[in-house]
Amino acid sequence: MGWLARVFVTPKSGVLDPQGKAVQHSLHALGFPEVGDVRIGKYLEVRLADVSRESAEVRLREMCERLLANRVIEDYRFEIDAAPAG
Amino acid sequence: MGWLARVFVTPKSGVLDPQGKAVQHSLHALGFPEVGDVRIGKYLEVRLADVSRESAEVRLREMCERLLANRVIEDYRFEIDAAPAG
Amino acid sequence: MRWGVITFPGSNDDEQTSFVLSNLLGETVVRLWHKDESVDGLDCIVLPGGFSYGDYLRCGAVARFSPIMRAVERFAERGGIVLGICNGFQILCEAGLLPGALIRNRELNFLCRRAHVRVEEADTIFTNRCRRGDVLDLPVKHGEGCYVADEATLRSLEAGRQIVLRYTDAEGRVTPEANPNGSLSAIAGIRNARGNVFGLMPHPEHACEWLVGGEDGRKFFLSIIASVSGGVEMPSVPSSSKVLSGP
Amino acid sequence: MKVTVETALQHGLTAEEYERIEEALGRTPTLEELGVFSVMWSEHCSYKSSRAYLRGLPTTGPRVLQGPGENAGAIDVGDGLAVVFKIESHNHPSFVEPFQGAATGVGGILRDIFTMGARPIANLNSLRFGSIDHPRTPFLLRGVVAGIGHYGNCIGVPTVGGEVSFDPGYDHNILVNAFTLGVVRADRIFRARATGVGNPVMYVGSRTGRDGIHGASLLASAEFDAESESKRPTVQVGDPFTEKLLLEACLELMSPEHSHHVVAIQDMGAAGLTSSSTEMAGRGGTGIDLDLSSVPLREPNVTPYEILLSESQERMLLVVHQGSEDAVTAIFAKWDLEAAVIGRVTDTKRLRCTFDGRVVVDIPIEPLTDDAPVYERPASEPQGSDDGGKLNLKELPEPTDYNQTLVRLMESPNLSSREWVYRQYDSYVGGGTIVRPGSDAAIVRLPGTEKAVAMTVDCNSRLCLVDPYVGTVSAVAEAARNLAASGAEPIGVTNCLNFGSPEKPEVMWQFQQAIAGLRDACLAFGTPVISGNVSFYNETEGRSIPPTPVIGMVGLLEDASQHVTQWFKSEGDAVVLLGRNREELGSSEYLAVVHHQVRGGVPWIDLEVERRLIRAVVASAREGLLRSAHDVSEGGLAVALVECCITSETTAPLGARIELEGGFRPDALLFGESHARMIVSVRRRHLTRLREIARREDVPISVIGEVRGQRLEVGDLIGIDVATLRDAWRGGLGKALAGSTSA
Ligand SMILES: Nc1ncnc2c1ncn2[C@@H]1O[C@H](COP(=O)(O)OP(=O)(O)O)[C@@H](O)[C@H]1O
Ligand SMILES: [Mg+2]
Repeated sequence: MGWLARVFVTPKSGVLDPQGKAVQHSLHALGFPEVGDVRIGKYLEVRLADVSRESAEVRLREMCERLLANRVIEDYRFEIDAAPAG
Repeated sequence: MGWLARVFVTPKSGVLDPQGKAVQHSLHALGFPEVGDVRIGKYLEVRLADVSRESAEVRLREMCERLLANRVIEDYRFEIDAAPAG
Repeated sequence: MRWGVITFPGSNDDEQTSFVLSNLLGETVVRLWHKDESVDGLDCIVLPGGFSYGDYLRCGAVARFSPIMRAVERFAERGGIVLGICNGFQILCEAGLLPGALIRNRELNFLCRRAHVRVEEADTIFTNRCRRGDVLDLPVKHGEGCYVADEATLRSLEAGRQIVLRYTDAEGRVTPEANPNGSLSAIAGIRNARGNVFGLMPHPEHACEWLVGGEDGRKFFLSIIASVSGGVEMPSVPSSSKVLSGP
Repeated sequence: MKVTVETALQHGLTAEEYERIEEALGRTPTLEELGVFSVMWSEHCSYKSSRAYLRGLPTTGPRVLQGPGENAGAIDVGDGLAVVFKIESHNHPSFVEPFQGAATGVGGILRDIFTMGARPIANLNSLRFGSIDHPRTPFLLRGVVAGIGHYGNCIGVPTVGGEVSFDPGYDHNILVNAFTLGVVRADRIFRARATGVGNPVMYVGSRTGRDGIHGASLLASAEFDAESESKRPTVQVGDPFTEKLLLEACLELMSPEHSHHVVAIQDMGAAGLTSSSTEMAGRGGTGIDLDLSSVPLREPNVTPYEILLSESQERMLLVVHQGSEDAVTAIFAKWDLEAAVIGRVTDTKRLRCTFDGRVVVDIPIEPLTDDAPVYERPASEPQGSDDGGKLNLKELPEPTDYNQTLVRLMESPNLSSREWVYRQYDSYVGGGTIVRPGSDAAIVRLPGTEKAVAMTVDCNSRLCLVDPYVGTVSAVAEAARNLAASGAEPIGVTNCLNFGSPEKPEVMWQFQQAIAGLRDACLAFGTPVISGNVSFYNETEGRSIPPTPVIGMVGLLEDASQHVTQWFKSEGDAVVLLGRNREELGSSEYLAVVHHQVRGGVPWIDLEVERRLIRAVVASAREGLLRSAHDVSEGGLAVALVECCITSETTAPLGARIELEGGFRPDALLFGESHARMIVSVRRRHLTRLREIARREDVPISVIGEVRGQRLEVGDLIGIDVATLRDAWRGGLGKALAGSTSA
């Protein structure tokens, strides 16, 4: 047993998201006029060896702050579920 | 009122994920030995004008198939919640 | 003077940078490996262009944790001269040695072309061989060179005269077309508050010979040489003691 | 599972081939053995339909250090240096997944080059897409270009040239051909021959996954029906970062300091571990034992069959000296790469593979390599598609407004600027690029010398469809002209022969004709063919692509500073036409764009005339007479003149005042694509000398005007601002793509 963490890294609101803009345009061009704002971020699945949920969360926050997200331009959040270690 | 769709695009299992591999390595190097497999994908937040949930889902699937995901190497899934239209 | 040129896994312009410094400018170059832990005895450290660690996740995000970067951070603390070109600039931002961040180009595609940059500050370690307002012709080649920072940061950059280079047209006018990547306020290069750390997206090392890319790039290296050999006195503001990231 | 002839058929083998396999083994093959045979006897690895014909090509010459047969060919360029180059196709993968397909294509050709011990210094690519209006074309173009850029930019090899063209013939089968050139000390070229019985075989680089495995569909049904989707073979994904590490580690290993450890080195390309090990043993006249259990794997329970056939990228196979294991491992470890001993060289002349102690493969090498099947397939000329080809000039209306016509041509998909493409490629990295994309040939300095190499890739498949022999000769001639126009002397050729199914007599006929043309042209120019690649089965729903023999030609400049570019340099220079205009419009871009006709014969070509033109231009360049030189190709004289006016990236466009004495149809004069023509500009005072050289080489020469002002004026036919032409030319491709959407 271990943990599967799902990490969401998204551009801070206010920070340019050229990719999101481009995708919105393309969707309109493809005939999806109902599409409003599009924001594009990263989605990471991180498997963790067995530790307590608490320490898993502490460690994960540390990973996000240090590497997974750049706090100057990005926000992050994560969910942790028990999962077979990988 | 409208919808906020959260779309998760991930590399198909078995497909090489150089990013994930690199991030796993550097997490180890940064002193997170408990980290197992890391997979990196895209996370999109798409706002949709008001339509029925059913048609929202149908349309979104279409967007994923046609543009948001590259079905040759990527899988996708999404969640839809009611939200102030944007 | 003694230059240190760092090679990270994935550095591509390290070779060219040392070629320019040693073969064209006759300088002493020490090749530094990302696993090295000291930069002692060097006058200027160059973080070259390339795709360190494949630029996976974010450009410079992983390289910034290499052992050598600890040494570079201490070196900068002591007022040592640090030059970051393209990927080097990205690494310096990720490491917090320079403010702001570099994100995906406005048009999303990698862009390789010549760009004109206007020298906004000439009394710096890195541009003292130029005149304020000079327009230089340099190559740019990057996918993520769009400089962003929050309002406050931009204002303090202006106030601190830290914006060293802006993208302009050949006549030195800031225009949307002249801005290759959508950088805020057309920023092409900035220095830190103390003035000893400089990052730029264009590639001076690829503009040091007429046969290949022109010679405007030499000015940056010659300026640094002049500063070190006492041509220009170094700013000696006490370090706004930067909190080192990491354990 | 029990192997039967059905299993063999499902593997793409024929019943006869299956019999040969049972003979060779004297028993029924195991599934793994069948897999090995099927890939080694595939068209791609065995060249079974082409080998017989390729033997006819000129592959030797005073400069040739390595001809076809190794990972790439090598040519001596003096100063103790050699250039190693090759072109290869990645057509099908790029159609399935344009970004990764093109990216891994670049990765593959790069490995072929640094396997020889050479440091890659230049990439080029030759791309063919369907009609620009085809719904899938923009998606494919974007993906392919981004993929090529992604790989080349990241690994740090400049992409300096290529070609892109659009033709409905490729709607369902695009072509992505990648060319790489590297430099190595002439006495330090590495070859891939497994020798020294007992020497360890080492695996280095990325781990092995289920990437692009041949015979996959079969396995999915026969073996894994119970297994999950995730067991299915997957599309290859490129990792240029890992390849960069592999490149540096391999070159470090092959450096004078460490090379004594190395016996042989070969990349794992198509058919991965199987072909790399058998080919090394084959060349070395030895055998190889492999323990598949010790191959580093990316995921659990990869079967021995998959391990043998996996096409996972960024992997190399080494034979090193006994006792060198640790030293070699240490070098790769320095670059954060894995190395594992997975076998030994034997004297058995057999490939023997064990997995968990049990023998899964035990095959004599010969039948896999030298004794693989060779076919002389039936060939017959296609029955002339009624009068389809005929072009009746009398029925062809002449344009009323030539300015308009010219603008239309300049912005047309095949003539407009390729800037949109090559701006996505780093053409500076490496520091040696003297002429970047945008002139007739790319020019890159040879490190540490005064010399430079010029490179170009060319083919006009419209000509090849009408007449594959003349079309191929023309492609070689255009390549040679592109080099000469840059001041370089042609020294060698590589080629990528893209054709339909060799099982069709008419395709086989096209192939033979192309080979004959390639041979004759290369003999004429004295440019040996030192490497190449054949890509058959480029067809969908029974429709073959137009025959597309892409020529990669390399030229040498003894003095890099004598290079020439295609755009005019300054007002007052004389504009000179070398060569003769002919009344030919057949198969021209003008016919296609303006009259929507693809008909008429192919322009007349005479190799002796081409050769003299090239000698004259190269000689003039060496004497420093040429301020600019540009060959006349697609679009004819008028388009070439426009290109001379507007294609400089750094300087403002220049106009010209031109007078042509034609004596025949103006549109043929302006837009006909007759060969053996070059537009050069020279200082007036050099005209006399230029005339002498032209006379000496017996090349027709006429001063047709002078560089002047901001307008291009040709007689009373054309008078238009160069700025207008430049905007049309620059905007063309982007405009065509604008409507479409990006993923
Ligand atoms: N796919 C490509 N990649 C890089 N450069 C390209 C590509 N396609 C065209 N180019 C460049 O654009 C210029 C014009 O191409 P082309 O018209 O084919 O030249 P030519 O007709 O002289 O062979 C050349 O410099 C060529 O190298
Ligand atoms: Mg040409």
